[in-house]
Amino acid sequence: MRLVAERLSARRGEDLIFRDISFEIGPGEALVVKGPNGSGKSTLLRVVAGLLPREAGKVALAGEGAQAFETVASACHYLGHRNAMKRELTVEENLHFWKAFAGDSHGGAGVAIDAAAEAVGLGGIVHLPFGYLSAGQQRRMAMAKLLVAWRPIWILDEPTAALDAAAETMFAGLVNAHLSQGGLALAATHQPLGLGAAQELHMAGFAGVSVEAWA
Amino acid sequence: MSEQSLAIRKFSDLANPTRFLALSAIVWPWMAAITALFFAVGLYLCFMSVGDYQQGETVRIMYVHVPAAWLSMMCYSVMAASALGTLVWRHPLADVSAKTAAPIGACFTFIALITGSLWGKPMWGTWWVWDARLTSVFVLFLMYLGLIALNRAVDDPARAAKVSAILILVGFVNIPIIKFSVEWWNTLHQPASVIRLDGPTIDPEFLWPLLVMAIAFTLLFFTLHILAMRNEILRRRVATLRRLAARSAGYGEASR
Amino acid sequence: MSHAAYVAASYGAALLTVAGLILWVWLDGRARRRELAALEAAGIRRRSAGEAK
Amino acid sequence: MTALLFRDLKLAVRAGGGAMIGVLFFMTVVAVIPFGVGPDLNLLARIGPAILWIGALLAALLGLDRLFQAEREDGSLDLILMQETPLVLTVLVKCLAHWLATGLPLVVASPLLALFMNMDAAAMAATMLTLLVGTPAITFIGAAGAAVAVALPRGGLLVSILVLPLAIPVLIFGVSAVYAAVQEPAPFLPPFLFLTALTLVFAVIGPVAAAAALRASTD
Repeated sequence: MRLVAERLSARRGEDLIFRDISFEIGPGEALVVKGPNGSGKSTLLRVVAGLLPREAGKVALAGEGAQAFETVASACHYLGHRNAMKRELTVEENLHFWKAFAGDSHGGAGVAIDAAAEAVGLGGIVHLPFGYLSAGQQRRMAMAKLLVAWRPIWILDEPTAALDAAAETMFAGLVNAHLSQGGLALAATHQPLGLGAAQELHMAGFAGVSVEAWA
Repeated sequence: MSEQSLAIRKFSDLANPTRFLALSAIVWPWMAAITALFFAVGLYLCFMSVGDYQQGETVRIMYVHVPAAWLSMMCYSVMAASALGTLVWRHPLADVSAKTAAPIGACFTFIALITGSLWGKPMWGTWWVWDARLTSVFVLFLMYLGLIALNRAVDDPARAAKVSAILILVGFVNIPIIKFSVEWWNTLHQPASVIRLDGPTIDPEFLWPLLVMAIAFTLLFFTLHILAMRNEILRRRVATLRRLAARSAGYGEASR
Repeated sequence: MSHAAYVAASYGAALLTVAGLILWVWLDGRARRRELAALEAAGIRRRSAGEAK
Repeated sequence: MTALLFRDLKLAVRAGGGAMIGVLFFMTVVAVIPFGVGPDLNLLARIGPAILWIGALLAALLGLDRLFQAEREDGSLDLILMQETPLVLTVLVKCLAHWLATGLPLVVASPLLALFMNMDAAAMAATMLTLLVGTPAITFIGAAGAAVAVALPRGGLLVSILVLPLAIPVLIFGVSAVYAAVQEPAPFLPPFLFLTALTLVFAVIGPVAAAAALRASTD
């Protein structure tokens, strides 16, 4: 299955954030979006995830298995700046909820909760309330969320921003394992993620042009 | 603050609850046994005493109602004393005491309200009157529930303790105000209410069971309070250990 | 309703409330001790456990 | 879906959850009324049903603003929006959980407060029944308001302002059904059936509107 974006444009308020972005990601491939602050990396990712309306262009799935998904969003995991975990619940309850609520989509199966926690290097503390963990641990548990329910496409927005070097290596391992299973990844980052073969997309920061309706 | 005094405070913070746990472990079975004994004697006396010629059987409700009402107020006094302990001496056990007394006090107030209502129906013909004493007890009940809700709403127990200690003391000042204002307000509308709580207690026939039951209820309160405090201490210990576990798991990973 | 029924209802309500209270204290204590035991089994103990007990 | 239901119920009863606050608010509001109007038992019995309904309405609105805001703040809303399950269904389940945690306790507490209001058995039963049928409508329509206000600062107050006017029909039919049950000539069933119909209609409109508002509010 392939993720194809053609001539995407998006705006926030009156400002056009980017225009005419096209890319294509195949099975086992990763695309790393780079660019300075404010160049629209996060916006691009949210547009692809269907969380923001696009101004023009289209995002679609193509190839084998694409029919199994109603929307592009339902084939994606989105790891944003916020962890989407409840402080009051234990890590296990959080992960269990996402495993049950999201469910596995076509073409793969999620791992068990303990195994996912083990994979992010935090096995044995799943019984703790999520709020007890440190910021870095919380981030890693949020990554475990990607593992408990299978999605072919991972959309990662600054995934390793709050993490130390060891955790970055761990996360690169997770992404590479996902790619080797035929998954796709789309990541926005400042830091090198340490992915094997990854395409790069440089966003220049689209300045100066806004929609002329009020100009 | 110097490092040494900080260490001393840390130590006393840790040692006092531990000592309390050790001491209370010895004391509470005895207290429970004595409580049971008093209840056995008290209940026996309750049902052996003859009924009042005016009130008939219903006078027996008094043996539950009056001790519960008495405890609803005593429990608040215990909480107020604990609140002082929290604010003035910053004793770690004081806020544990205040926090755990609230649900117990709410339960006794609830018993007082229910039995009062069940006594009121045959005596006055209505379940409830907005009369001075009843209203102030109901307000007390709401305050207990509010304090429980406050304790649950704040994450950090130390902060919750300080805030609720302030509220407890404000409430302590408030209770007589409510009581007197309501009395004044009440006389405007309903001058003569029909309470005769103090009537039957004069007769020793009723006094003895009442006294024994009052002691039994008081002992029950203290037993339950001690046990609830033990639970709360364990709860905080679990929380501390969990934080410790979370931290050490992080370090373990980083050094690996 | 006879007066005896009101008496029975009062004693019943009081008994039920007290029983609920005792049950809560007991269950709460058991749950806390279990949590502590689980933590100790996981190898997490208090730093002062040795000297304090 | 049951996972979502149980998660929301767990969150409501855990420390800091709002399950108890609503009922406490209800009791306090109702308890304050006799201080205002005086302890005349006949008067209280007459206005009791209306007081209970207004108290329940306000209490049911109390925690509604957090229904989606809490999800948005920690990023869960993004993931919920992306799932294949229809958003309307998700909203419906969240409403159900919210009602179970805050609405149902109000219904359970209402007979006790009816005693305080010196209402007779018929009025008590009618109030409890109408609250049981009517409070879900408040939650459903409130969900729409909560979804509209989800991205706004100080959304909490706004939710009440947005939803209260919409909830007026519920109040009208709920209270009139209770009075119809107590006062002889008026029949109980017509207003009660209206109330039921209103709840069913809101059960459709509320989640649909809320889902649309949530889709529009992402940024």
